[in-house]
Amino acid sequence: MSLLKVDGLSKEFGGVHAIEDLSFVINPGTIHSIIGPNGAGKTTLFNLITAVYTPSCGKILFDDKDIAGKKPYELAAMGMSRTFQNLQIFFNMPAIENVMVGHHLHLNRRFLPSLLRLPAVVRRDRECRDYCASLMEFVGLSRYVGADAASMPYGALKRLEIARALAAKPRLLLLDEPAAGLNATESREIDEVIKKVARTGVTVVLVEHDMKMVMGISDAILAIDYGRKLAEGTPAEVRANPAVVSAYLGAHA
Amino acid sequence: MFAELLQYLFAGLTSGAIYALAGLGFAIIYNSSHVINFAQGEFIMIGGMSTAMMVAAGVPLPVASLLAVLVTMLVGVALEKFAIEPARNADVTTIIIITIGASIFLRGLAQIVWDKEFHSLPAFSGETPLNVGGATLMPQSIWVVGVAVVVIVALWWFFNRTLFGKAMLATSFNRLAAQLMGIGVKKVLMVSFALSALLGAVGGIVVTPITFTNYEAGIMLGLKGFSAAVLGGLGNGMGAIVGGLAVGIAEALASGYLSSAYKDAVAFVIILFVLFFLPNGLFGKKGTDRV
Amino acid sequence: MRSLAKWGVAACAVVAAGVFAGAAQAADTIKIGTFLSVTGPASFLGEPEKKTLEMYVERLNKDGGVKGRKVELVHYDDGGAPDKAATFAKRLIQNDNVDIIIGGTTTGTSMAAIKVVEPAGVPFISLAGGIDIVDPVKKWVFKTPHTDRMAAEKVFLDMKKRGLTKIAMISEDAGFGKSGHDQSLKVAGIYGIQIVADEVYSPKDPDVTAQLTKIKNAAGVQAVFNFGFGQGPAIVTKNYKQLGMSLPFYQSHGVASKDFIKLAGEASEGIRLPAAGLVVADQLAATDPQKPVVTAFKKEYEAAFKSDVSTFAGHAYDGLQIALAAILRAGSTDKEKVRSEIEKTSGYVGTGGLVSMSPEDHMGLSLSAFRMVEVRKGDWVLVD
Amino acid sequence: MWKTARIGGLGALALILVLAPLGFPNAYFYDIAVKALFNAVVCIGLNLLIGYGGQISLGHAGFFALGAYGSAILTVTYKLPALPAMLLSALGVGVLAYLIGRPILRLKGHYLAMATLGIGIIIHIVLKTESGLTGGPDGMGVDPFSVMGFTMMGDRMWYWAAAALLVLAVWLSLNLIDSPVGRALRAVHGSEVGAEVVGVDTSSYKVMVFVVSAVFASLIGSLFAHKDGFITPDIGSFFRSVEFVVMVVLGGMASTFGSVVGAIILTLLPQVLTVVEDYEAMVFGGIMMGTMIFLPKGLLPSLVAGLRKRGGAAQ
Repeated sequence: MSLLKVDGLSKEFGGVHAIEDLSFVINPGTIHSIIGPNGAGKTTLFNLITAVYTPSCGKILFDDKDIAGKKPYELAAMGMSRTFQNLQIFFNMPAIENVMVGHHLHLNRRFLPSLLRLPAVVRRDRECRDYCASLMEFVGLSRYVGADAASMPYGALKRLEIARALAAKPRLLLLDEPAAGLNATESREIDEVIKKVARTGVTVVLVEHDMKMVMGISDAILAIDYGRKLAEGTPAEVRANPAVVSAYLGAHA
Repeated sequence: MFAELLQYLFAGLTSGAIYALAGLGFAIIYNSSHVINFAQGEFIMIGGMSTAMMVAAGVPLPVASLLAVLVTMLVGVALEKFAIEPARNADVTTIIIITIGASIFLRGLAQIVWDKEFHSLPAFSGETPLNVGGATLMPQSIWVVGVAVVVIVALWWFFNRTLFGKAMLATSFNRLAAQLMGIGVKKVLMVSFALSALLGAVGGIVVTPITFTNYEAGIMLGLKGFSAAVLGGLGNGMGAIVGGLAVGIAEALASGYLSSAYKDAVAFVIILFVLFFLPNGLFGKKGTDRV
Repeated sequence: MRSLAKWGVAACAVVAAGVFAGAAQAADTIKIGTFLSVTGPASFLGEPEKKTLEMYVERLNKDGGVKGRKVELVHYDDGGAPDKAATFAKRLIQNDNVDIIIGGTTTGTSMAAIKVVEPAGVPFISLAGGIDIVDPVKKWVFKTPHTDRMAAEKVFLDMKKRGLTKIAMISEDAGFGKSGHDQSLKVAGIYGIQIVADEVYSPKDPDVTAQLTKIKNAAGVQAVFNFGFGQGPAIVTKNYKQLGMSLPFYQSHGVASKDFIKLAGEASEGIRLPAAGLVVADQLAATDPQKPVVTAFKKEYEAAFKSDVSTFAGHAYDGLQIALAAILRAGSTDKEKVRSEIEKTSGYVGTGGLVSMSPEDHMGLSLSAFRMVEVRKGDWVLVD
Repeated sequence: MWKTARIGGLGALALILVLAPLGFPNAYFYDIAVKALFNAVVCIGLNLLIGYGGQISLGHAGFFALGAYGSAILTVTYKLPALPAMLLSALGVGVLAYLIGRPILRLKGHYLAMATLGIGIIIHIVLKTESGLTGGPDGMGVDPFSVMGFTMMGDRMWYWAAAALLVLAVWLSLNLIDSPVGRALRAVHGSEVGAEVVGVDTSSYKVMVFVVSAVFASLIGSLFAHKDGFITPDIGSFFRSVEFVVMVVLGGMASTFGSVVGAIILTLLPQVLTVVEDYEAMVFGGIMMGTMIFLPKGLLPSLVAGLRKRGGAAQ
């Protein structure tokens, strides 16, 4: 059974096809990477899967359920969570609270208990804070537990988004270029974090430019260009695919 | 029946052209800085008041107009230099409060420098109404519409045909990139304030024979101008014109066919309705958040 | 933290300096409190009112005050906001310990202040037109201007004389016009006037031809009556002319100042309106008891401020004179005594007319205080 | 950290409120104080929307006025007791805010400013025009506030009521902010899409806080009507809406105590500025501009940051 099934997906922006007739399947428990040159439509694809954008046509099934008409927060409740290429950090909040927002679905969200600060809410919040601190530790941010998000360096913010996404306890985690803008050491560390996440049983979908990283950690790779599928398969298969090679050579030439 | 409708349209045209001129000023500043300048109405007031006061003191109208435009531009540049520029990186709401503070300040200043009475200017081309299809229109209304048209053409030329104008547009799209290309963002900001002050002053002068002016005249014009600019889509000059005319005509038709007591409310309901379907106004760029 | 405290103390000192400024005066001065709409939409009413009070208080003190007691004027600007007016009334009474209050440019500000003045028991002379201020009679509240109802009555009387019975109303939707409009509807029937069209406009509308077109096309309209003040009526007047409307056109007393004629220009020719004797001071008959009063006031005001006198300035003048006369008669500033003396004001000839108050009438003006004037050749001409 | 700020702040506020009357020589001071505290409560609600939720409303005086008129009409015309009238008005305003909020809170920035401004002005126009119900522009009288035979009379009594209400409002606001609901709200301000993808129903939270802030304004509007005894549509004008926003921003966005400071300062300022007479508007506008230029984060946050900096330097 597949966790995510994309079928004949297309997205147009003012007549331009960002994604065109794309179909693929993601199985549970894998690390799945999506690669492609700049402007190939990777981020658009993420935005479609997470319902930030609405498809022009095609279908997306998460857990065999059609997500058409669902809002991103509803998908989050179904077990899908993500990070962003352009950081979407809550800069007006402390780092730990960024992660705590991620845990939102698992807290008492009713208005009155919050307003009256009922003991149960306070207790649960304290547990949540501890849990989120442990998540920050998990992604290697233990020294930022008391920090304000606005004061953290870029690399740390990337991990903060991962911690926030994990706090939602997703089954499917989509990471949009988690290593972009990071130096080699930081990239390696992120690499480790992703593997650790996958080991906990979370299915990871990755958009990434860092080929070394992609080839190293992926179970499967989907290569796209101009919104269309170029190749699909294991890292070795995709690496050997002539279309992929030429797209990359072309893009880099 | 038709004459009646035509008369309503003329009434709307007169008010609408005034709102459009006010709205254009908002559009220019928004375009280059993404600042909404709530003191825009005060530019109009200063233009009208200083002209009226000088004319009353015996200065010929053309000279008085020119001086008034200069005075208003000076105020605009000073506002940018001393109030907007130092707060350039502040939050949108903070800047809104600064410009509202500026509008209160300028009103306070005007009531001291001048007075609290209403002032007028003679109509530029007399007060004999023109008869068109059984409806009447004052020549001054045509002046207002004409000035609005000239201004929009001039602005179009400036933003699309001159290097500096293009630079200003570029700044509005991407401040950093503009800076990298050697465009002085500060200069662009200052010019945009000077420009919209100029526009305000010109507007103030042409509308004074119709609406009169006093130190508080800018309040209403500021509000309607903002409405016009938002309805048209912020930062879009043509949008501001269309928005202004739409508000003016909606008000006139509402007082003609519905209820004059609720004409302003009708105009706002229409704006709300438009925003409901077009959250970026009639001609606003439909931005997709890039995430 | 210490600097915070320092700032706090400094801030308190500033507040106290501002607020106590009035409180530390010699005890035997007569303190007259006033709150007026010197800014805001009614500023061109409030401004002359304030100037008048200041000028006459200063003059009074130069001449030795009231029975040797200096008069002190404590003024606040309410900006036309009723809740601010109420607060300032409270400040005048509680903090400045004024003996009497003259003020309240608009009906709204006056009504709000009444809520403060009545329980505190301080004589209050309002300068606003609304009939609600003195009807029903409130123990401590008086007013000097004619009511809007009287203005409507005077206009309807004139219409009736000219045989005009079906009229259209166009009124401003702010306080003065709205209240005038409502009063007009109430009394129209008494004079056999039928209102067949009824339109409103906002004080700052640039154009009201739409409303006037509707009136123009309404069947059977014989005259038009505009209730409003400020620039609105001038715009209505210009638009009236623009549409080529030639029906008899009436304005309210709200435009009884030269400024209106200046703004509306030629379009104002032939307009009729009820006004106090003040605006036609030099045309009053030599035998008219009002003549010396209004001529003198007009001369003094125009000499002092180099601008045309307005009836609003006259309201303030009348208020001050009535108050001072009452204090003189009472022989003290005891509030109850002053109040009952104001109530006994009788035969006072002011700029607004002959004032004779009573426990049942805290305004004391009759319809005869209004004159019907018409604009001819850019000036007011007395027609009735 | 949070805990000390909460309890320390609330305690300090309560202490100041208790001690302040020692410096009040007469009823006028109480009157001003009550108005300041009323405004503070409205601003606390508005701050939840603007400062924490990152939305804007230039029409909140409209809700304030609806609360005031709701109470006035229900008690004077329909002879309802004051408390149910107040709650009923608040309920009505809450429902209205919900119905309006759903569509307009999709708008962003200046477009939202325009929409809320429009709502405020429409409310103002209705109050002005429907004079049969509201007394028109010249306003209507309102009876004193009484509950079960006990009548609120005099500025002193109102002061203690307003002070208690403010402490309650601050407490509720602090509670809300530091709760799952409040965090979600702040996250909406930080990044809507960021909040959305981890399960925050952003549009519902925006509507919720809009409703809450409108209800705050309505409740205070009701009390204000009873206290002043006379209301005009003026209390719902655009300028009043702006005044509320200025209080929030000047005091410091996303700072509950900042809103209190802002409301108090802006209520007192016109009373102090009477000394400059004709220059009042100029000075007032100048202070507004100056504060925002030099302390763009608002008075309280800037002050706290300044103290922290100095404290840090001293260590």
